[in-house]
Order: sequence, then C-alpha cells, then structure tokens
Amino acid sequence: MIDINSIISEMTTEGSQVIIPLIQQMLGLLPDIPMIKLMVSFILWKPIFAALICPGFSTLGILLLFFPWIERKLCARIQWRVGPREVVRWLGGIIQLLADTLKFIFQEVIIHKDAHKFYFLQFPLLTFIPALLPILFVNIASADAEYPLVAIQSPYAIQIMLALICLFPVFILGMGWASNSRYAFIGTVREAFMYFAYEVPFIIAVLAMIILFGTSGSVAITEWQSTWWRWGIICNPFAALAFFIGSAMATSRLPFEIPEADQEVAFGPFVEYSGIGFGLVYIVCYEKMYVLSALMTMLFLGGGNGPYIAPLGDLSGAVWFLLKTIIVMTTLAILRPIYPRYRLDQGLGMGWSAILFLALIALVLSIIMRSVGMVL
Amino acid sequence: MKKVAVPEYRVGEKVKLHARAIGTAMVESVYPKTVTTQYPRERKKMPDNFRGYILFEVDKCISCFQCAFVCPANAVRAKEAPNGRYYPTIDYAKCIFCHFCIDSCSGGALKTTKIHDVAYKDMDEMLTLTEEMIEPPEIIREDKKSVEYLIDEKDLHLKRVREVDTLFVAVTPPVEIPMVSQCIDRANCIGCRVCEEVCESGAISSSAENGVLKMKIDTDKCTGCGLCVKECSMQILRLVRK
Amino acid sequence: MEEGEKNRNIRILHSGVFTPLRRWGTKWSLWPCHFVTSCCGVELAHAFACGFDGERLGTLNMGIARQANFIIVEGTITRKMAPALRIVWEQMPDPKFVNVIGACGQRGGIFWNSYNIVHPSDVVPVDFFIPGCPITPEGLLRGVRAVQEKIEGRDRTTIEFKHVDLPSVEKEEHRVPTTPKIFAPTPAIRVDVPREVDWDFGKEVVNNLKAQLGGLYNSIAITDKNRIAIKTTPENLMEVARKLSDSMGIDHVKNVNVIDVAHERKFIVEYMVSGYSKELMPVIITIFTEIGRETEAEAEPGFPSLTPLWESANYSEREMHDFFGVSFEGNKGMNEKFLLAPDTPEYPLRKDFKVEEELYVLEEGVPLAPTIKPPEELTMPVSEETLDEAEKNDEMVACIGPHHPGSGHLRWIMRLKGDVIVEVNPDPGYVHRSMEKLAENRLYIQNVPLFERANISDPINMNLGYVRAIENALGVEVPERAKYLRTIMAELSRIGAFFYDAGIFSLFTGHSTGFMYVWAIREMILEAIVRMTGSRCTPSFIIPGGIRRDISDDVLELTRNFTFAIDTRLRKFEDIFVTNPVFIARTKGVGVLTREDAIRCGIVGPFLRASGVEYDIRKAEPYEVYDQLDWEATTGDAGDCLGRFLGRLEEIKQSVGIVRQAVDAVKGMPRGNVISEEILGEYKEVSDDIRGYFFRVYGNLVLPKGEWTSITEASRGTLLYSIISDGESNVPYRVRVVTPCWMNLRGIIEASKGERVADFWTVYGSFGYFPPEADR
Amino acid sequence: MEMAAIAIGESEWEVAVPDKPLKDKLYFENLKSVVIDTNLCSRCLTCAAICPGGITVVENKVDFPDYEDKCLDCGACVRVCPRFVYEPKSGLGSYIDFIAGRSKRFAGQDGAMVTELIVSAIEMGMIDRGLFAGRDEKWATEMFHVREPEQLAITTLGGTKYTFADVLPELKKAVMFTKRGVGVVGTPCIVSGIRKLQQEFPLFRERVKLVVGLFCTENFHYGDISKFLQEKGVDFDKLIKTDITKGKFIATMTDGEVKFKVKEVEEIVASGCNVCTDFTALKSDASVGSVGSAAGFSTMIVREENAKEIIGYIKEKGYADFDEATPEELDYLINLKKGREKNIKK
Repeated sequence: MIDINSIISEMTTEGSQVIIPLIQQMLGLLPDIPMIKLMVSFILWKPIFAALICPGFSTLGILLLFFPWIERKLCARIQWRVGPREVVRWLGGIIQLLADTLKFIFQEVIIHKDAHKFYFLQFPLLTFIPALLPILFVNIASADAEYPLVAIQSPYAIQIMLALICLFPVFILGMGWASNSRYAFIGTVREAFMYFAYEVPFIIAVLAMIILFGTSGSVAITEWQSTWWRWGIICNPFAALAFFIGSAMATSRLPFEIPEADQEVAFGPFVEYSGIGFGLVYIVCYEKMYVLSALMTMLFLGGGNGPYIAPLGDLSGAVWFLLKTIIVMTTLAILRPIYPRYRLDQGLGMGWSAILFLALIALVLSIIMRSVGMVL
Repeated sequence: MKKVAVPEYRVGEKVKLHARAIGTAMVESVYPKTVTTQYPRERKKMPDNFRGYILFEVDKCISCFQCAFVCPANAVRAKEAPNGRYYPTIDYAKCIFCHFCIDSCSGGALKTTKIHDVAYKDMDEMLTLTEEMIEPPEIIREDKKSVEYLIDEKDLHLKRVREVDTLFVAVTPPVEIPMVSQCIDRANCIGCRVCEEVCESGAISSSAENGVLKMKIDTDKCTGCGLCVKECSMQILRLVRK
Repeated sequence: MEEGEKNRNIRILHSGVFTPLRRWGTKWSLWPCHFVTSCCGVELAHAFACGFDGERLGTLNMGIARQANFIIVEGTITRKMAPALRIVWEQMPDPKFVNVIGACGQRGGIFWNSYNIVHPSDVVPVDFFIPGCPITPEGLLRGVRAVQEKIEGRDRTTIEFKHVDLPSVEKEEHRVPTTPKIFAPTPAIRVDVPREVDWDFGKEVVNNLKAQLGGLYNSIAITDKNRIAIKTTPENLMEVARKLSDSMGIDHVKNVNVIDVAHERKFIVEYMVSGYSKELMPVIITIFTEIGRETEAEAEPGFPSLTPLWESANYSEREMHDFFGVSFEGNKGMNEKFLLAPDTPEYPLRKDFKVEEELYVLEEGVPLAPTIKPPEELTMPVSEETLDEAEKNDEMVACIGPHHPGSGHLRWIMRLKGDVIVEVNPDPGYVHRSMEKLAENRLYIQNVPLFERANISDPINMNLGYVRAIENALGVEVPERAKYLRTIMAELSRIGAFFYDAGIFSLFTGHSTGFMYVWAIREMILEAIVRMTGSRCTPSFIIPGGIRRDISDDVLELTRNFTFAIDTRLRKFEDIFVTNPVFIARTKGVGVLTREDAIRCGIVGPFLRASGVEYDIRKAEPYEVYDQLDWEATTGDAGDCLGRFLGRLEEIKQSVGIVRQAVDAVKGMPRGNVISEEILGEYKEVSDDIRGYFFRVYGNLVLPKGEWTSITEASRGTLLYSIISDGESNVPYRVRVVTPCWMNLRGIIEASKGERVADFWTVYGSFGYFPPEADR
Repeated sequence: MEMAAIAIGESEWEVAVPDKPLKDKLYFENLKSVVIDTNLCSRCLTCAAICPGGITVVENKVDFPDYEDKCLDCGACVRVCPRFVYEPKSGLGSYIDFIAGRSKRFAGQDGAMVTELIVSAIEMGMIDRGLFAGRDEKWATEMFHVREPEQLAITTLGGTKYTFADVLPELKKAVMFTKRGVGVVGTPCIVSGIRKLQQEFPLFRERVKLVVGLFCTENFHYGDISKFLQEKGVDFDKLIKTDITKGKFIATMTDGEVKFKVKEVEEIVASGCNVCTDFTALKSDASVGSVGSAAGFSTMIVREENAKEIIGYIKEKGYADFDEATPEELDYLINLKKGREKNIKK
C-alpha cells in the first residue's frame, strides 16, 4: 500500500520541486483545484521531472523528432544541397520526421517467413530499455544549484550507465539473428566485432575519468567540474578523444558505420525490418546517440555547468546540459558527410591499437594526476 | 606518358589531411556552395534548343513521312486526317527525344518546346494525336521563379529571377532548298501511277487517251517530299532542284 | 495489371480512422526504393543529388525494399530483371507506389522491339509514367509530386492537350509508302575485303605472317590501315593463335565475334587480337574462320576456344554462345546462359530470329508496341556447381544484386570464407537490351541514338566511336571545325563519366559528400552539353561527317569558363574525399592487378594504364584532333584501387586542358561548315545546321562491303565497333560493339579474389563499372 | 547505286498502254482469263516481277489477292507476259557453237557448268552478280544472289531442282541493286519471260547481261512434288539429292534410295509445261543441259557473242575440259516437247 501522504510530503519538501521563475506566475493562475495542483507539483517533482520531462522522455522525444532533421539539413548543407524542405514549407521542413514517423506507424509490418517471429518483433522494442534507462542517472543541474536534478541518485551512476550501454549490441545481435537473412547475418557479425573493438577502450576511458574524479556519482561529477578548466575534456583530453571515437563506433556513425553499411550489407541487422519495426530501430540509433552524448557531456563537458540564467531557475543547468549534448550529437552527426567507411578489420585494428592506446594513456594520466595531487 | 604515383603519408600528414577534410566540411556548413534548383517551386531555364515535347503546324506539313521513317524508336507514326493526308502522331511512351524528326522536317512543321516534366497516369494517354500537337499544351506548374546557370571562370552560380519562364520558343524555319520530282527515264515507266496515288499534294496527274497514258508533274504543286521517288518501282523519278 | 491491384494503395490509404494523418505522413515520406534498373538511374541520381535534391520533398532514397514505399523503375526492365522487380515490389510494405521513368519502361522506347525487354506495367501496377529518354530530373520530381497529389486524392495526368480539328476538305485516298529500309537479298558477307592503304609496316607484318604461318592460313589481307585479316580453318585456328602469341607478342583479344551467314549455312567466327608492344598498339589482327551452321543431331556447332591461350576472350565467347549457339570447346561456361535470361528466345542473334517490324502508319486497333509476356517464374537461380563447390569447402554463398544498394544492375555471386572472398562469379545481362540485334534491323543513322544509350554517362564517346566506323568506311573527311567541336564534346563526356564513376565510388566507400560534390560538377558539364546539343544525357549529336549543328560562341565561352570553374569544386572534392585518410586506407593496396594479370584479363583503358601499360588510343592511333593538342596520357604502376582512381583523376585534369585548348582553337575558326560536303551531296546549304534535311541526307546511307572496325578511347577504355556491311543494304548486316566495361568485368573478378568482403565494393567502384554499357 | 549521271528530268511524259481484249475489265482480269485460267501460264512470274501491286503465287497458281482493290490497272503484266500472245517455238534454234564441257572448279551434274559460266562472267567483270536457285531444308527453292565465287561454297546450289523457282521477282531486285549487270539461270519459260521484259523495258536490256537457259522437259510445283515424294517414302531431312536417269526418278537419302518411274509423276506435271514446246531455251545466250554429251559433261549451246566470250575466257583460264557434243541426241526430247503443241487450245 503506497502511502500517498508521505509521497506528497516528499514532493513538497524543500528543493524537491523544480522552480522555474518564468512559468511560476502562470502556475499561480491555475484554478485552485487540488487535483490539478497536485498533478503539477507531481510533474515538477524533481525525480519525475527528470524522468519525464528533462532529460527524460519529453526531451528525448522532441530531440528524436528534430535531431534527424538537423542532421539531414546539416549534411545537406555541407553537400551543397537543401535537405528536407517542402513539408510545411513555411516551417522549412522541420517536421519531416513527424511525417516519416506517421508513415512508419501506419505502414504494413512485414515479418518474412524465415524470420523468428517472436524475437523479430520483440527486439526493436526491447532495445529501448537499455537505451532509455541510462538517462535516469543523468544529472542535468549545474554545480551551483543547491539540489541536483536527477531521477535516480546513485554513487555508482556511471557504472550502471556503462553496463546498460554495453547491453545495446546484444539486442542488435538478437535482431540480426531473428531476421535470418544473409545480410543481417553478416551485419550482425560485424556488429559483434565492432563491439569487441570499442568496448574495452571505451570502458577504460570512462574508468580513467572515474579515477580522475574520484567518484562515480553523477551529482559529484558535476560538482567536480564546476569551473570550465576543470572539465574532463581539459583535464584528460585523451580520455575524451577515446570516448568520442568509442561513441562513434558504438552508435555506428561513419567512419565506423561498418555493421549497417548500406552499400555493403544493406543496413545489416535491420535489413528485414519494415514499417514501425524499422521506425523503432531507426529511432533507437539516435537514442543511443543521445545517451552517449549525455554521458559525454556529463563526464567531459561539465554537465549542466554554465552561467546561471535567472528566469529559468532550475532549468538553467538543463539548458546548458542540453546545448552541450546537442553539440556533441551534432559533432557525431557531422562525421557522416566527412568520412567514408572503414573496413571491418581496420575498425577492429583501430579499436585494439590506436584507441586502446589512447585510453591507456588517459588512464595513466588520470592515475598520475590523482596520485601526484595535481588535481586542483 | 605521365606517371601517377600512389602517395605515401606519414602520421603527421595524415592528421593534416584529417584536419583538411574536417575543415572543408566546416567551411561548407557555414558558406555552402549550394547549387540546388528547388524544382517544383523554381524551374531551371533550358536553352532554346532544348529537346522537349514537340509541336506541329499543319500548314507547313508536306506529309513526306520522313519523321516516321527516321524515328529510331518508331514513336512517330503518321495518321490519316479527315482530308486524307497523313500527319504525324507521337507516342511519348516510345519517344526518345532525339528530335531526328524535327531535323528531318524540311517544312519546319515540327518544332520543339521546353516541356519535359510530365507524368501520365495511364500509358494509353501517352499517344499524342496530331490534333493535340497543334496548340501548346498546358502542364501543371508550381514554379514562381526561374533559375539560370551562370558559369564564370570562378565557379557555377545560380541566378534566380522571379519570373515564370516561357516554355515555347520561336523557331526560325530551316533553310529552304526547293526540290521537285522529275522523270529521268520515261522509257521504263510502266504506267502504274503509284506516284500519283502516293502524292499527297496532288502534283502528279495522269490522263489516258488513245492507248497512251499521259503523266504530268505539276512543278508548282510539287513539294519535293520525295515519296514518289521512293515508291517508284522502276526508279524513274528523281528529286532535282527547282 | 488488374484494375483492382492498381488502386489498392489508394484504398488502403483511405481506410481506417486516422486517414488524414496517414495520408499526410505517406505523402511527405515517400521513400524510393533505390532500384536502378537501367540508364535512367543517372538522371535519378541527378534528381537526388545536389543539383535538384529530391530529398527536399521528403523522398529519402532508401536502399532496401523493406523500408521503402515507392519504386522508381528506371528505364528498361529486361527479362532477367523482371522477376527481381516483382520480388522487390512484393517485399515492400503497403501502401506502395510505382513510377516508371523513361520510355524504355513504357512501350520500350528505342528498344521497343528488343527480344529481351518486358513492359514494367505488365509486371507491377504502375501509378505514373514519365516520358523521356532519359527523363530529366524535373520530370522525375514531377512524378513524385504527382504521386503526392494522388495520395491526397487528385490522380491526374499533369499535361493537358488542346484538341484542334484538322482540316477536312474533300477527302482523297492516298497510298501509304513502304518501309525505307532496304535489305539486300542473300548478301555476300566478307570480313576481309582488301583496301589499298599507305601502310608499310602492315605490308611487312603481312609478309612476316605469311612466312611464319606457312600452310596454316587460307588468306591474309590488309583490310584497312592498322587492320589485318587472317583467314584460317577451325582446326588450324589454335595453332595460328599460338604462333601469333609466341612470335609477335599478341597478348590480348579485343573482340570475339560471330556472324551468322544464314543463307550460306555458315557462321563466320572472328577473333580480333592485338598486342601491347609499342608498334603493335594500334594494329588489330582479325583471325577468322568459317564453320558450318548445321550439325548432326541437335548439337551446337563446335569450335575450339582460344580462352586457354587468351583469358581475355572468355566472357565474350560465353556471350557469343548465348547469342548464336556456337559452342567454344574448352571454355568452361558453355553449359549455362550468361547474358540472357532463362526464358529469352533461343539464339536470338541468328538471322532466322526476326524482330518486330516498324509500322509507319497509325491505325485503330493496331498495337503501338508488341505485347510481351513477362516471365512467370519469380526465381533467380544460382548454378548448382557454385553451391556444391561452396558446400564442399565450407564456404558461404552470398548473392549481391541485382537489387542491392551496392550492386548496380547485375548480380554477383560470392563465395565467402569468413570475411574473405574466395571467388566472385558475375551474373550480367540484367540490362542486356539486345543492341546488336536491333542494329541489324535499323538504318545506319537510326543506330546513332541506339548505341549512345549503351552508356548515357559517357554518351558522346559511344556516339563518336560508331560514327567514326561509318566515316572510316565511307572515307569521309570531317571539317576541321567539326573535329574540334567533337573533341570538345568527347572530352566533356569523358570528364562527366569520370565524375560519375568517382561519385559511385565514393558512395561505395560510404562517402555521400564525395558523390554530391562530383555530381555538382556533372551538373555543370550537363549544362554545357545541353546548351550545345539540347539534351542533357543523350545528345545523338555526332553524325557521320560532322555534327548536327554548329555551336554558338557563348556556349563555347561557357565551356571555357567551365574548365576554370571546375577547379574550385574539384579542389573541395579532393580535400574531402580524395585525400581523406580513411579513403586512402580503404583503397591503397586493395585489389591489386599486376601488369601481367591486367593484360591477361583483357582489361582496358585507364585501369590498364594504372597497371603500367602505356596504351591510350588517343596517342596510339590518334583520331579527331588529339594529335594537334598538347596533353599527356597517364599511367601508373601500383595497379590498386587508389592507383586506378588517381590515374583517372589525373587524366581528367588533362582532359580539362584538352577542352580548353580546343575551345581556344575553335574560337579562332570561321563559323559554319560542320558537316562534310561529301556526305551532304546536293544539300550543301545545310552544312552548318542539318535541320530539315536529316533524313534526306542520311536515310539512304550505304556502307561499302566489308568489315569496318573503329577503336576509340572511351572514358572507361577501348571502345570497339565493328560494322559488317554487305555493300547494298542501308541497314548493317551485323554490328558488334565491345564496350570497355564488358572487358573490365573480368578484371573486377580477378582483382577482388582474396580480398575482404567490404573491399569488393572498393574494387568494383574503382573500375567504374557501368552495367548498361557492359550488357549493351 | 547511281547508274546514270543525274539528269535534269522532265515533268511530262507518255506511256503506251497495251490493248485489252476484255475492254471493261482490269488488265489482271485479262491476264487471268487469257493465260492463267486457260492453263497456259508457265509460272515464270514475269508478271509478278513487274507488278507494282501484288501478283504472287497462291496455291501453285499465279494470282492476285484483292485485285479489285489493289490492281493499279497499268497493264505491265500483260505487256511482259510471254504467253499473253503465245507463239510456241521449238527445235534447237540458231547457235554459234555446240560443245560439251565439264567444270574443274565445281562439282555436280548440269549445275556445275552453269555455275562455271556465271562465275566466269563475274570474274571477267561482265556482271557483278548471278542469280541461282538454291533450296532450303525442306527442298523448297529459294533464290540466291551470288556476287563472289566464295558464296558458292554451299552445296545446295548445285544439283537439279525439279520445282519452280521465283527467279524473276528476284531478278527485278537484282536489277535494281546491280552496278554492272546481272547474270541469270533459268528454264526456257523464264528465259522467254526475261526476253519479254527486256523487249518492253530498257532497264532490263541494259542490266541483264547474261541469260543462261537450261534444257527442260517439265517442272513441278513444290507442293505437289513434296507431297508425292513423301507418299513415296522420301524424308526431306535425310534427302541428299534427286536425279532423273534412264526414265527413273531417283531420290538418294542418307539411309537408302527411293526409285520410281518418271511416268508416275506425269500426273502432277505443272499445267503450263503441258503447252511448252521449248526444250533448249531458244532465246537464251547459252543453253546448258546434260543430254547430248558424255557422262560428267554438260552440253552447251552457245547462241550469243557474250556467251562465246565467256567460253573463251574459261578455255583461256583452263577452268573446264571441253569435248564434242552430239546435237542429234537432243532430237528425241525436242520432238517430245514439240508434240505438246497440240495441247495449246487456240
């Protein structure tokens, strides 16, 4: 039996409500009905706000709806063309993804006769779980804020996120297996290989940062990076680079778009998905990007740290955090028009030589910085 | 012979090349050299000699069949008009827009337009009859601007003008070389009058009296289409200059 | 197609609760399935590249059927491709739409009476047809808009004609003229008609040959400058070939040809061979022999294959086996069809197989094109041998294509051991449109656009080669101005074709920006070509004796500007793609062909030069004005993918120089006179613009008796046309065209052996393979 | 293809029109009633050669489908028909030389010497093509234009054919194509058709340079003879050659022979042959046949100078052996055919 009263009291304690001066006035205008008040304060309750609004579901949803558009537009711009434009022309085609999504939703879903029906349908949905859960551990408040803005506070936040992120490939392998197609098979094997290639340096890079920070709680990390020269990317650029390349590999961005390589294996594991099934896997790629970018922002770019914007109140940190995340995502996206694709063995080779080397340097650097007390 | 060697790059150079590639992308994302013609809204200006849909002028046609003969795709076929003469029709489901027909039309009855963007919902509609080729057709257009390519010594530029480009061009008629059909070998004439039957301008006439068939080519009426020359089984006719 | 099937999509779209959302979503998210079936794909690429950018309309080109909801059928659907089209269509989720672009996909266009095409509308339900050959990008986008409107509920044709009544004064009956084609009855076919030429080296070679071959030959004749024909018997053929190979250094086969002389009950089989030593370069030696057409008990007429000696003959022999049913004993591929589909009529190039005749009069009830029954079986089998072999060695067989984002329009059957390619077997012929057969039934002049369509990314060189063969036969001298203009156009075409290949190469390595950048350059080239000729991709502008009309000075100025403007954009392309370390890592040392391998496989053009053979026909046997301009042929010795690419890139820079010099030279010349007066005959007034007298001048072109072979350096290598004329018909007796891509196919197979799977596309891309050109 | 230099032509000219026995009928109907329906027609197809409409052969008979519609009523058919006004001739005719010859270059019965004549004429440059009758797999005749000796490698050109060949329509084509002249081989009826054509049209006078006639007793329609032979057990797929010797018809096949008396086939002899009295092709430039010379040799009746020239050329080059021939041996057959005069209904 849930004790509603205790939850309400929890909700209304000092610092557990998100305070946004800009809309505070508007909240006051709301009719004085207890139920609505309660709902508003429930939504503004920090753990719920973090999970549902920012950086959780809503932000993710909006980003997913617009980021592919941004990516396509940016790509088009670099490629001397225009990009999605004609759908609702006065908006500049910004809702292109909405059209795509609607199409996906209403399209026929084909499960071909050789596929394993159960898993074939299940895996695209399941992938959402490891992709969504890490967001719960992200703190988007700035270090100046009195109270953190995070769904779940944990001293092992980074480790848990890492563990969840490392689950991604499992589901992709599952999709490839359930598809039962040659291209999917080759693509899946490639995915597995790439997983081996990036996982170790990626984890080492994160480990380096944990050593540097001396903590793995998301709130503490943000606090640690309170000034810009203490940001992870400046203290340990090697780790940042290793992490960035690792994320590019993990999200199958070019030049490491090896498992999906459409000219070679025709979207690899996703070759047989259609309609909403493909819509999901298409979206999951961006979700992965978001999660990894958020992690990168947290570890290397100072999280929600930035100049305080008074009217936004608690959201000030969130704005900075999102801005940084989008910049990281854009950087990942911009790789697409710049690079061709590496070959599988080259990608694997890089993972186990150059990037691992970088990550190890980063680790050593962190240890040295930590042990000689260079940390300021 | 110029030998092209495959380059070797050291690590430092590679970093430089990475930087150059990234730099190029960055520059282009800020100052892109976009060359896009936004088609349904804008329309690229085509030169006047552009080979598009074909228009037809009845008055200039001498029914010489050359458009049908030369068509490599057999898209042009002549159709009998109510006055008994044959005029071209074009099957756009076969037409390859080579405009050999226009280049073969000595009367200048066929002429080009700049129409080239058409979608048909049915293949049967793609046969364009003579009757439909006379007046300029109407196409669905959404363009408000026209785009012209300017190429100077630096780069390609797109010049956008807020005007609706006309798709119909004034064509100068081809050089006139007046030819006329003449008999060059009367002794071999078998008197079959195929020439008379095939002649669509009514220039060849015959009259039989007293066991003698008199053939006559009216050089004023003769358009020099050459059909009689082609059809004469004894090859006794020839086109000569007027 | 049944009416019900055709409107099914609209019914689906209009059912259910969320109809408006559903329609709106589908309308703005038409993802075309990237199904390049033929050459209209070039213009499709233009429509989706930076010049027109189809993505603006929400149409994102998608490689895979499952995720697409829109097929743009690009041109010809052959008998071999038809099952693929149907399968792809069936794999797509509903609601799905089909547009057919290009005349080939409607009533067949220029291939309307080909034995190997089907009408796509018989295979899948089609929503819109877009005329053109090829269509323009605007046309394609108009088709997309039309589909969008159809989804909204306005299904309409986008052109409206006004009906004007024709004069109907007193009616006279007229006789309908007969066909202009003249076929000589039982023509005398000879491939060794001697010609008096001033060629001392040739006489020396002939004397040497006579001494060496002893009793092995029947006759040796000089048929033209640089052309020698040796007649021998089937029994002695191998011996003759061996002698030529040993003593003269003949090392490759340029052409294998069979001529069916049905009325004389024989086949003439000829091999055109040559060597890459300095003095032999321009020389083509034709070894030919005759075999009986009829054999006992259903067996195919047999003939010893020269493949064991010259590997470069391999695929051409298999092709001839398909066409004529001549069995080359010793070639391993004789028991299966290579280019043709299982249900293609047997031995279509034999003279007793007739194609549909043209009709010149439109009559009610007479169909506009022959009805063709599409193949019923929806299978694309893989040969048992390959499967058995793979199973035995524990290998995986993967089929790439014909519908695959990286296959082009042919199928590669790969045997893989892990990530390494054991062997690739090509399955070409998905765009085989039977040009050689059709050419036998059309006027010489009508074949100009026909052969051009072998490769619309390099149309002018295709055109030039054919026209040069005719001019060579007639002994026509082209006016100087026309020669320069032809050179300019041929080089523009070469540049365009290179950028086509570079674009495809960058796509194959996953670099879409490289593709877009070169397509912007191509857009410039096409602008120059359209202003010169009036057509973007298929100008058919070069005609025997000159060009169709003179080119104005401002277009020449634009062309000259282009040679400078290209630099700006080419530099960007180099920065982002050519010197991109990832690209270099992908291509360097991959797909190496040594000089010996390259010659053995018979590859040609820049790809041969990249392996170190200094053979460029523009230097070896200069034509047009190449010997009057200052330029250098390129060569390299790496022989890998990067070497091939960089060699061609350098070649393009030389071409830009050629264009610039030629434009400067042309500007100083008096205008007019671009068609040879010898050809014009009495119509000399039109020497600056053929308009009005085209058919009169060219309709009755008859070539002298004999075989007329021209070789030109097309963008991708040696292009060989061999026209066999009987001297009486105004229709060729046989035209054999050997396109560079066809020869390079063998090279791709050889170079990709032992490479990794991903490298196959690097090798493939580096060879600039253009399937319609290879399949013809 | 231009024979004459381009001349400025004339725009008015006259053509003499032949008489019509049946005044109010088309010329073809005249031809039909006078020649075809009276079984006078020899199926030489001279009419078909000149007809701009569509005279052709339908079921062994010369006919004109849809003539009401398509006949142009020009009268060319009656002008050229050798039997419209039939003047039967017979005998040996006038000749310059009467010899026997055997070709060294070509093998075969009578065909070899004919081939030799034509080929030598081509080699001499007198003509640029010769017209031969060949046969297809089913032993139906098909015409063959020979421009070069190499084209004669085909075996089916040699050997006697006992069915009609469409020589004259092909001759018309050949005349239109030729640059130097045409040589043609044919039975007496064909020879007389050619002569009639030449008489009427200068084009043929100029371009048909050599007419070689064949000795001929009778001929068969393909449809009739093939049916007949099949009934006798001849398989066309296996047939090698047919021969008439000593009153017997011999069909040699890969697996044996079929023999029967010539008399048996007389029922199906073409009707036109029943009124033909010409055995030696009286109007030819040279006539060739096997009767009247030793085995392996062919008898040649050289009637005109051009043929003599060719013989001279052959002798000079040594292409053939020559021998004496005995005109008397021909008498029997000449008389046999002369006897057919009685079949002509006046």
